[in-house]
Amino acid sequence: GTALLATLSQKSKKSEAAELDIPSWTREPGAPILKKAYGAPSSFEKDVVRRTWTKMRGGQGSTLTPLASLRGIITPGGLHFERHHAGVPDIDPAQHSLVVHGLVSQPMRFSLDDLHRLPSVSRICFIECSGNTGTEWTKATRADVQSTHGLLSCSEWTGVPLSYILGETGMEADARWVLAEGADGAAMSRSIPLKKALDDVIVAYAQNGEALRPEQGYPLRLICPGYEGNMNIKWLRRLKLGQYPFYTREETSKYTDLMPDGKARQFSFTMGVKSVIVRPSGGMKLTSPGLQEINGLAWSGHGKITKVYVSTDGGKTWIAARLDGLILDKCLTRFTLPWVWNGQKAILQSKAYDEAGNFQETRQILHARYGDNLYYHNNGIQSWLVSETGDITNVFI
Amino acid sequence: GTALLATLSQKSKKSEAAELDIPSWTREPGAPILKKAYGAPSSFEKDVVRRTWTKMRGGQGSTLTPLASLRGIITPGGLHFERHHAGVPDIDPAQHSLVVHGLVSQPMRFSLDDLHRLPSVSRICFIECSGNTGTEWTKATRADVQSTHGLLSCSEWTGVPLSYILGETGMEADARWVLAEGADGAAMSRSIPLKKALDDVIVAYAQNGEALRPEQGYPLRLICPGYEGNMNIKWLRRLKLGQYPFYTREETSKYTDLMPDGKARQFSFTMGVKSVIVRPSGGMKLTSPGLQEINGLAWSGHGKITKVYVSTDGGKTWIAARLDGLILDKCLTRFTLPWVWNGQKAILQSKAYDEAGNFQETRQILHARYGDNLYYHNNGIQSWLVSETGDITNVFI
Amino acid sequence: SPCPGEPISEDSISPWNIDISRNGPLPQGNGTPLIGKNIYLEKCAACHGASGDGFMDIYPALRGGIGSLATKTPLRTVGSFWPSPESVLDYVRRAMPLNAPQSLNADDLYSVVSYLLYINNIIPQDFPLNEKTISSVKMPNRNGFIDTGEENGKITFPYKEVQDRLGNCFRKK
Amino acid sequence: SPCPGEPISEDSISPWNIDISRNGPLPQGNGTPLIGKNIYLEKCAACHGASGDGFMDIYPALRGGIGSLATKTPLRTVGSFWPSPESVLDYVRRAMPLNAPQSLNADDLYSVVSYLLYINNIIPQDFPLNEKTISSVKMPNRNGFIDTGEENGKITFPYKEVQDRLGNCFRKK
Ligand code: HEC
Ligand code: HEC
Ligand SMILES: [Ca+2]
Ligand SMILES: [Ca+2]
Ligand SMILES: [Ca+2]
Ligand SMILES: [Ca+2]
Ligand SMILES: [Ca+2]
Ligand SMILES: [Ca+2]
Ligand SMILES: [Co+2]
Ligand SMILES: [Co+2]
Repeated sequence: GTALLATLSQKSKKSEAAELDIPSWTREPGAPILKKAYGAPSSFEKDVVRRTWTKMRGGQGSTLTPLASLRGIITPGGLHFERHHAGVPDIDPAQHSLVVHGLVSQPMRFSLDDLHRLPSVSRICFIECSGNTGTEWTKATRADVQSTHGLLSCSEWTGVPLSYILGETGMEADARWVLAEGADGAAMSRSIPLKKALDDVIVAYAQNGEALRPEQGYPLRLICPGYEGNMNIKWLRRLKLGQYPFYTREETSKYTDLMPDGKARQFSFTMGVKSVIVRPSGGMKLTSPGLQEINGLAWSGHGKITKVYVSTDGGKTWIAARLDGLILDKCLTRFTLPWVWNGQKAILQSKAYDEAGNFQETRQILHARYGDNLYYHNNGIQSWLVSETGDITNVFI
Repeated sequence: GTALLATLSQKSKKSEAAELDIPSWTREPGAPILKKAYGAPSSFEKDVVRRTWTKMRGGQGSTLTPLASLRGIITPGGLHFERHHAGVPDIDPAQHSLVVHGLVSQPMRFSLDDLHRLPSVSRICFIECSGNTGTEWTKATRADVQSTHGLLSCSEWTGVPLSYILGETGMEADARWVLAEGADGAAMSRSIPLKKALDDVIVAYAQNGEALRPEQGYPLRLICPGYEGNMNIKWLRRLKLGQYPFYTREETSKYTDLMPDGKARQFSFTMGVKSVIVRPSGGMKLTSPGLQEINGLAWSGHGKITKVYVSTDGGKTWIAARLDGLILDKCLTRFTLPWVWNGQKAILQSKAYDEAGNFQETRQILHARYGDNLYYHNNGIQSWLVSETGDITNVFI
Repeated sequence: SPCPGEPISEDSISPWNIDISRNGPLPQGNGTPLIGKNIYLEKCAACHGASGDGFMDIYPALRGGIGSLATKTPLRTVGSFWPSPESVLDYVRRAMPLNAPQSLNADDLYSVVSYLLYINNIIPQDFPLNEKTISSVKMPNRNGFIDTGEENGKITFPYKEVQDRLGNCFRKK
Repeated sequence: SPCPGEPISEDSISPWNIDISRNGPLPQGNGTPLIGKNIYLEKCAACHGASGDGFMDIYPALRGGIGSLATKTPLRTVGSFWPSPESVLDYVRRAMPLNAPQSLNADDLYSVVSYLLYINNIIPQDFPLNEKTISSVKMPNRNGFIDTGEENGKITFPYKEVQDRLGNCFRKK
């Protein structure tokens, strides 16, 4: 049997005159309750998993979310993309704490229980690695949307606003930056502007209702809504206030954006407005002409999505898609558009707009503007070519 | 180590003068990427699982969501409560279809692929069994909130509005009810008013982004937002339009509400406005006086939550709680309130209001109004007694 | 096909079209409590007990409780609570026996349900239960239900929305 | 305690206080490329290669690429790209060697980083790298970064909200 959400699979043949079968599962009782005290997907969905392009090197690498198989805006915890620099630590929460120090009035240490006693907030927002679609910067390289755009997920995060924690420690007047540091083997560290820290940053202990998943930073993660993925420090152990940025490796050697003149843009934090059609998308096959749903995701680190336009002719004409369900700040937004495929060649594209007035440009235009070497922060328009046979491939336009 | 979200556990002792340890997980690489292609919670969260009070009888019974350990409004798929009448069928989606017939212009059969081609919608809403808190109708029986209120979960559901499907089949003018039937061994069936069916009912194929979990009806489930859990027919195989209700067992022998005169209220569909404090709650222990967060859930089958009041003195005085995050139609809504526990006896209660003008009453008042035998649709106020030692128990007020 | 879904005939659907209700057509068949008793003992008694009194909180009682509904210990059974015999036929056909649902043929179904009615003193032991006689069965609690009226109100079809999204696949009513 | 969290002294934090940056205090220690070479060969070369040229796409090159940044094949290394030696000290101290992070003492750290600078022709092989001399190290790409300015703007503390929710646990600035 084929996975329900894995592909636009071949329709099963039906002989319309024959009587319906009564399948075995209707004629006998199913599995007992509590067979799984913590449940799992159907075995028929076994192909809906994270995948990787990382050449083997232990804990250093990334895995990709199977976007084509997902619906709505929530990414299930088990399918959230991974990016680790020294693997996934197995942290005992009773042995873990968060230290806040530097330019504060009183350095403090918070156990998990302490954080649970503080006022909490929940919000849904996306996390996108700023290397997402980096491989597609100058040409179409990968076949499917998991491989091109899979460093992208979205969860409901719960925790304590960093401003409340800094309300308890107090701050010195000259504080401008916060160093956030993980307890993993990479002691992953980034400098967060204090302006952002006091705006909407959360010290999160829960994701989609439950404790953070180990791959997402159990037991504590910094959530910096709209900022590049790497800044959402996992396995968070330390926050240090300072007057200057800390110039860590991940904001000098990495996650800086190389321009044609050899200079690199530094402290490029916010993920640009972006969208992608996930169904139909690369690697799928349309099996018959007729009514389809074009379905995709749009997001922006600058705020809410305001509009998404879809083209089926490679950008010649555009139609406004319907924004489905919740339209939230710095959050995945689902768009849909009914489409009648006439069996001819088509090029599917989407173009998103955000409330800050940004919109998505073609890869070609961006590439002309920023040169060959940018890699990070590619928010260009993705194009999928539907052939006359219904086969769908990734094309660079 | 104790689970992060399992309890308000004892604070680990800290000797404040000593230097911080560098734990083993900071000194060595962690587990490699893709160790789990489909992830799972930390082993330290192993106590955060579904539990049951059902005496053993195979697939007939229910399991309870661990509400005290959950945050935000999304219930992770693995922790969604279960209620099955003939166990969990293991359905091959390629062998499954939905038949729509009866008072329609053209009976039709839809494969999963057909449904994926139709326009989709996503929404977040709760499902509550109308037997939830039934055990607490006339006295306080169970110790913790998982056991009292755990037949309650909330997910993002994605699928095709039933009105679109009926738009394809057409409808006869005298149609008034829809029979919905499952493919499980109970062929679970309920009559849905056509008014509701055309309003906001969804034929769902996805839950929290991924395919429905088997326990939630994989591959198809009817979602009737705000209606009692049992009407959200799982493993959906058939919809039949008719002029009259079908008087199935689940709307005659069960899920009808017995009044003091021996008559039973029938077709009581909508779940009333309700709320419960989940932290602190029964079975937990407060270990020191001082700042705490009171944190709970409110919901109503009639629409949005408008207000939640919290009392710490058993209902003498009430304080407005903060509604956290999203406030959605027929959806769990999180409320929070900072509270300084002074080390004295306290009785914690919450009282929710909805946009339709309903509010929650004490169990005592409801019990006086409806008599001893109602059981279903208990939306009374829950009371937790905090003793001077910090121990918390369930009390009936 | 240009529109998702395939037309199907009511004939093809008949193996799934199992619902039985007081307002719908009934299966053709016939049975008496005398015949039903054997089926009951063979296929039901192991769970529901030889006399139909159920087993603890695990397997429900199928008899008794008449007159108990307004007391402190109401017992809801086929005899005391179910409002119509069609609902019993419907439920037993779709769900019982628990270990082999949808395995009873129409005669066996009428027989075993007539036996349940008999042990509740609703019909005599030689009563032939079938699609004709069923209307004469008077369930003790047939007037025991009060409709909440939640289902009433205007039925509105979202015409524009469905038209917009289904296009040519929209079948006007 | 009435307020969540415990005061802690900067002294107690010192084992975690490992960041090194151009604006902060430096660890006390000293090393030269000559000493660093041995540490490199023992603890780093297995992955990054005997000459520091890395291994395929798997282990990054630690030397070379100077002058390549504006070409079609930019090579970003400690030599060609990193703007300041403090960042190298910081990263190697926290994250390298990959299999035993935070295992280098201050002298070894200065030594092995001085060796990386040496193989990039930034300092001579007998250069004593320490908290005093580091300011004289001139990284080739020290002026290679353009600040986007995203971090600029007014810093606003949500005073009322925090006061409301922390009550007496709020420490006025
Ligand atoms: C293997 C055990 C088992 C067998 C065999 C079995 N039943 Fe049941 N029966 C149950 C259980 C358990 C329930 C409750 C199911 C539920 O609540 O979903 C039930 C419920 C019922 C009910 C509904 C009672 C009520 O008032 O709601 C009827 C009627 C019934 N059974 C009739 C039968 C008949 C007739 C047979 C034989 C043809 C039969 N059962 C065989 C276990 C069994
Ligand atoms: C077991 C393999 C291994 C060993 C041993 C190792 N490294 Fe690394 N090193 C890596 C990997 C893999 C990376 C890339 C890490 C990443 O991107 O997160 C890296 C990255 C680096 C970088 C950053 C390169 C850049 O330009 O961003 C430096 C500097 C470095 N290592 C220095 C060292 C030094 C010095 C040692 C020995 C003291 C060492 N490494 C030992 C595997 C290793
Ligand atoms: Ca960046
Ligand atoms: Ca009801
Ligand atoms: Ca068709
Ligand atoms: Ca009515
Ligand atoms: Ca304290
Ligand atoms: Ca600046
Ligand atoms: Co990243
Ligand atoms: Co229920």
